[in-house]
Amino acid sequence: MTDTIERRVDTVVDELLATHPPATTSDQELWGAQYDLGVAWVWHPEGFGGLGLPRKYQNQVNRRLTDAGASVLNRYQNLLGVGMGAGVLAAHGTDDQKRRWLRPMFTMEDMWCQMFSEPGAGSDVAGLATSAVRDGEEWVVNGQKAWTTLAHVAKWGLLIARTDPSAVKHEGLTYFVIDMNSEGVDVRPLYQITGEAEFNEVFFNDARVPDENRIDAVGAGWRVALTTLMNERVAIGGNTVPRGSGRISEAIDIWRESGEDDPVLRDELVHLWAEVEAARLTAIRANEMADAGIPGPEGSTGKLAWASHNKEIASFILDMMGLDGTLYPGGYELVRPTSFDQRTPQASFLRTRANSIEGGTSEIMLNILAERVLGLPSEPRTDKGLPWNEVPRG
Amino acid sequence: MTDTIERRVDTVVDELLATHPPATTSDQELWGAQYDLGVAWVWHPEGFGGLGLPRKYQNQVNRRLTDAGASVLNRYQNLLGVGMGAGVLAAHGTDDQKRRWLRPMFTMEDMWCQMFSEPGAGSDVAGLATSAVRDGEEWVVNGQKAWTTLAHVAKWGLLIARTDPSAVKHEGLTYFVIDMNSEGVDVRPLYQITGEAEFNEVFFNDARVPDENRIDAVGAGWRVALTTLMNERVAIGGNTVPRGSGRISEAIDIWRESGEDDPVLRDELVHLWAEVEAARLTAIRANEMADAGIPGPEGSTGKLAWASHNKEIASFILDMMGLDGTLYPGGYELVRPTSFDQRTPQASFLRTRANSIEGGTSEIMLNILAERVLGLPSEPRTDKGLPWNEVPRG
Amino acid sequence: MAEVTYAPTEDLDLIRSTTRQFLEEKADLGVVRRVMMTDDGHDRGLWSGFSEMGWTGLLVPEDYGGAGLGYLELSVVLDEMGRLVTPGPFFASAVVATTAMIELGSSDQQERWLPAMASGEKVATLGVFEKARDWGLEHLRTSAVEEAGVWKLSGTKRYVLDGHVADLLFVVAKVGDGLGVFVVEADSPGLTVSQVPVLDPTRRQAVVELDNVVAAARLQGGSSGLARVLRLGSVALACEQVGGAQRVLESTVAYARTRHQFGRPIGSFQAVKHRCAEMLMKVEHAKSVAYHAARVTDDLDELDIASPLAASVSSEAYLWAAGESIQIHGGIGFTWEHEAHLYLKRAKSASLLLGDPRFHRSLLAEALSL
Amino acid sequence: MAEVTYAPTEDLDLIRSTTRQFLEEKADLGVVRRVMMTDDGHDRGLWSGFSEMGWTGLLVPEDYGGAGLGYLELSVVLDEMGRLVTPGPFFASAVVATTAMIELGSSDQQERWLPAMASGEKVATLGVFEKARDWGLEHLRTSAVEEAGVWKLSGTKRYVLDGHVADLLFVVAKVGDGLGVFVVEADSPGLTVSQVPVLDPTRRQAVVELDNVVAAARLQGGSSGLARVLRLGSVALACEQVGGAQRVLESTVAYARTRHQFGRPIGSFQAVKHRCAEMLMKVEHAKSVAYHAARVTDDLDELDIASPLAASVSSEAYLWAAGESIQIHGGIGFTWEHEAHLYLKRAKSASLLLGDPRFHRSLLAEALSL
Repeated sequence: MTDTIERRVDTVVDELLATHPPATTSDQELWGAQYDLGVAWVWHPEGFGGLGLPRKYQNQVNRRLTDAGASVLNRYQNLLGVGMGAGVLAAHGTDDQKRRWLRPMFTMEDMWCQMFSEPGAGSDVAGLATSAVRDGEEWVVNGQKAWTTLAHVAKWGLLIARTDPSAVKHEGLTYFVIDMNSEGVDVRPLYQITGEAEFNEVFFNDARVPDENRIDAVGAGWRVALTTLMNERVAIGGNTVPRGSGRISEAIDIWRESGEDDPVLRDELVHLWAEVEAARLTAIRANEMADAGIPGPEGSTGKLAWASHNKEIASFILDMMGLDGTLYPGGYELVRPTSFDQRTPQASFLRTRANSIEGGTSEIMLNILAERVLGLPSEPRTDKGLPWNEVPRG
Repeated sequence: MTDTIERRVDTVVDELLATHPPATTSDQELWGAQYDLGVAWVWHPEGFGGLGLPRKYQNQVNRRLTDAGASVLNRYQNLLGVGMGAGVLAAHGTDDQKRRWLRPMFTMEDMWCQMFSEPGAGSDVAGLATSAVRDGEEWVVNGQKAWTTLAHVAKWGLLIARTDPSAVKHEGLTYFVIDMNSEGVDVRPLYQITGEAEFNEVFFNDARVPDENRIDAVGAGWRVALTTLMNERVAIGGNTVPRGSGRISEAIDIWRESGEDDPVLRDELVHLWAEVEAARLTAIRANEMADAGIPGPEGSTGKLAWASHNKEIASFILDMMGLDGTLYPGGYELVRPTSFDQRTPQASFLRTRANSIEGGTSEIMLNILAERVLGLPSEPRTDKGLPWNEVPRG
Repeated sequence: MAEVTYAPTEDLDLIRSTTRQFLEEKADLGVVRRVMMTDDGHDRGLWSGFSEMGWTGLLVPEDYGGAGLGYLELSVVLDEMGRLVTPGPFFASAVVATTAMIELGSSDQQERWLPAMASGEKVATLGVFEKARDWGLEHLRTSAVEEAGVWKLSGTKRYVLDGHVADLLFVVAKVGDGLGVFVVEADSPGLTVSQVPVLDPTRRQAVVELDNVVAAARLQGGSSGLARVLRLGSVALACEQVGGAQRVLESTVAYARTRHQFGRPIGSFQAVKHRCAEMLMKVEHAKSVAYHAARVTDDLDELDIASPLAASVSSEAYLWAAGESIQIHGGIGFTWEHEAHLYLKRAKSASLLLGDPRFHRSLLAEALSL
Repeated sequence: MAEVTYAPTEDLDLIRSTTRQFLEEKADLGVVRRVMMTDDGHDRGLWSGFSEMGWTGLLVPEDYGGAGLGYLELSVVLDEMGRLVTPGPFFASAVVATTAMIELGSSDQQERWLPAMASGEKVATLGVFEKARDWGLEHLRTSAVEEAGVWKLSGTKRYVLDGHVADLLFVVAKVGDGLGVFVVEADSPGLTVSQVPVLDPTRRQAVVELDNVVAAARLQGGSSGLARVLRLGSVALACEQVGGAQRVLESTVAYARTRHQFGRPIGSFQAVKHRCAEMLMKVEHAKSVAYHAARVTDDLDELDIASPLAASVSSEAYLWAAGESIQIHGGIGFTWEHEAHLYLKRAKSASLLLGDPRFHRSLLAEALSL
């Protein structure tokens, strides 16, 4: 059975590579053909970039394309589209919407961004105050979003807005796709403590969205948003990497280069290495258990551990560097960075502070672990059932 | 002004020592005379062991008595009486009650104990379920108290009991002094994780207390109890000691004896020493500020720091001892200990676990610091205003 | 490193369920408390039960009457035993001493001693440590000299697990500059074994004095072989520790769910709730390193990493969890009647028996050449 | 050790209130941000304001135009400056360099240089470190040789605080096996000073290269005198750190009181509330050690304990508080616009400038002969 599917996938990929040899085909062309042949998202229905196959076969496709020298960068460079938006459209979009948006998304003709958080980047949905008011066949959007990556290059934005302030906070939300170039949409860089603007703020001033761009029902916004949130959290921490990779490898390199042999530093370094390795093995074990159908708590522990380890290691690295840790090569510039791969240890020390905030604060992750995994009771909720516009905010 | 008082105190002490030379006087006799002369608790009114002077002059008295070779052990051996009970009686007792109890308390003819906590040793007053029901001129007590020191030798017990289950939890309590030898009072040792029974459980089975033994009004029990609680918490941690004394000195002795020179252990030891010293200096500074009339947070930080340092150091000591830390000289015996001065490091490791629970858990102490000192809002209270018998318990 | 899988197989699940069932029926905490208060801390009835279950011979090759299973299977049994702080010489005899004989014994020696050890008829233990923090065995003084073909041992071994109930002592002694492991029968002249009181009364210790004691045999291999035995022992101990840690987590969470303060279950307060979540995370991490180590015992290089990794992480996680469990339980957790102290004592003791976490991290540093 | 009192006197309260008022008017965080983004990070207007307040000469004896005050008074000014992460060379010049000249300068040298330093006319700094973790000065290479009565220096000094705006550099160099401290005028031939970008843009650094530079003078005293200067510098830095830590505590608590999530102020959640309480405790502890150290600077033996104690405890408390402050603020605390990062950068940098907490603990271990 599996074999037949694998063979079928191989045949399709063979055809793709035969008709569009990577060497002589532009990425965009190849991605278009990949979509048309249904191996963009193999689990999507036919006609929408898929073949209705189990998700895992996508790895086979990607592996073969990479081996053949074809680019799969669209999955990363247009992450919020290919990685998240596509999932939302597949799960909640109409066929028209899928037809309209999926292909140019996959070919990277259209870049996508996601506009969920708002200033103060709260953990509480009640923090979402951006409003959308119906006006005939359109919605009029006002408000402000924050922490949106790629908004300055995106053509389309996934937007969650409050359409019924008198409903309880989760229910008054609706999900839209907004044209980022439309009137009244203003994207500004959001500078962070490194001076870089990795993210944007987006201001809506009577921006208009046609109702046909609404995803799923009015008031269904939260349910739709969860689809993306979940993908986001699993994306962080949960994935398995080789031993000693990531930030701990930086620490070890610096230790070796420095020629340090201070026993106190060594014990701390090994301590950190051990904790990271324990978390790494936990992720591997959890994935295996998941494959074996035994659900585990790893989803949240991974993100928690990843965040605290990153922060500890980044700070410890500066200690190992001693007075060099007080320098800041390159200095501070308020700029939109082009790449983050080459952050200095000092910049990483600053950047990692956000790891325990972005994609779910560690406090929220602990709540999730305690309540969903351990079954501990939730806090008494003073805002339960309150209409959103009566919940104390600020 | 001060000088006149000092001189007056000196004169009284001179008289006491002249009429009752410590060398030839029994402790009890001397204490009796000390009471009669008003230098037992100088801040008490005359006739009740005091002279109505500021509290601080008691130190002068004690110093002079100690110098003269007189014993002040009653302050420690009958701590719950002389240290706490006396305060309660002075603040809330009738003159008859003071006349009846204070002198034999001070002379140690009568030992005292305090019965506040109940099984589960909760932080919540709602945990107090021991009831006292009025029957003519008597009260009938039923229930169980826990964590009471000296109950097995005490003649009198300070008892807080619930006299109105339908009142909100703080208001239905009344304070009594109960004869520990009366019918229906059963004192049993409460064995702790060291095997020692430092504390007792006290069971009340229709035990009777005459109404004349009630302290302050019916329903005023909580207010009265606070008087003792406060004394208790200040007693722990708040007092100032010489540098490097206490548990950290044990750690340093063991380090030196062991001849260890492991740099990792050394750094941890110095780290602990530094934290303890910082807490010690904080206590000194806070006392000074208090004397200068500048109130500080120290009361609670002292107890918090004391508890966590004790636990950390006691555990670290066993690490320094290595495999000797896995031994337990003397073994476990279920006994009522006679003295705690000579606990082994291993026994201390076990005993210190309670430091962050007894006299206010660290969690409660953090709440107090945050709410009373930093002015942070309290948790939403689901039990506010509920009659005690409707508050979920267990 | 060979491909390792962590998802439990049907076989392992079966071992776990039968082990748990047996222990809950025959060795629940009530039994543990009874045995814990006996003079020698060793219940023969329970021991023969272990033998009937095939645990005493779990590691022993079938040729010598054992089950011929490995550390993977053993890890599950130890996990369950840690869960109920099972008392007695299982770890000393069926794990450490048996491992020593399997790793270092000649086929003749194995044939001579393993069957009795497998059946549980003879309890064995390894006498290795002498000084309190000499887990690296750099300052051993007990020495062996060969006279006319027989080895004679003199010196004092401390911290010998269950030495007071052992029929066989495998004694580590200096041979010239190297080390040797010698088999000593408990009834040998010149041998004095005295039990000493210990922090964890479910795992006893003895001091073993040897005055010119004639060894029954010398096992093969010296320091390196012995080091491997200790690495394996640390793996086994880690598996036992995670069982205890898991139980501590469960009992703490159960208490936090039901115990009310201020009209709410205490588990609804973040001070308690978040600590329970951290406990879960630490316990999961400890399981991961212990289970991993139990799966790579045949890979010498990987074992040098996996063993100290498991030992240091599991020791810290278990001790922290056992301590926080008492805090969350409050006063009741400080009483002799409550189970919490059994786990605190086991956790602290286990974190020192074969090396404290710092020592294991120093081994790890070596293995990683840091 | 002499009797020490901690309760602030009227004089100290006055210094504090005038300092706070001046800084809040002339150097609030808006000003700090502006200066922080300038090329040299040194605002002359602000500097002359410091001079008018008498701060640049606070430690300088009255004979040389200073206020003739001590570390006790200085500690209050630094406390307030730490509170507003005051930028510029105050710490480098008015504290460390001035202390060096007072401790090591002859009366002639003091008469020659202190007045200009006291008035703020000349900015001075101490060039001491060369290698990243050589806080113990065991691997210095910069050397001084005497030729015909003049000292010539060659080598490279790194991490020189505000060296790029200094008129006077007090350079530590090897003299044979010992160390000497030399006065070098900024315009000396062979001297190259280049600013380097730093983590904490409110306190700049330069690399100072010396190629046969003629020193204007050699100060008295060698390693031990220099060690005392660094001890005193650490005390001063600790006082500055507690000021920053206190501000972090206050802003964090204020935010936790007003910021709502889930219909409640976040400060009502124990996860936040208890961390604020821990922050209070750590800050109080840091104040205690810093204030203590500032009061015992004349007691040499006690200073050897009090200085590393203050440095290690204050550094850890400040860094922890600054980090947790960002966590409690959430996303907003990660923005450039918010003040939180100013304190995080100052805290991390200060925890390394004169030795990391481990180094200071090693000094403490020596002082306690542990």
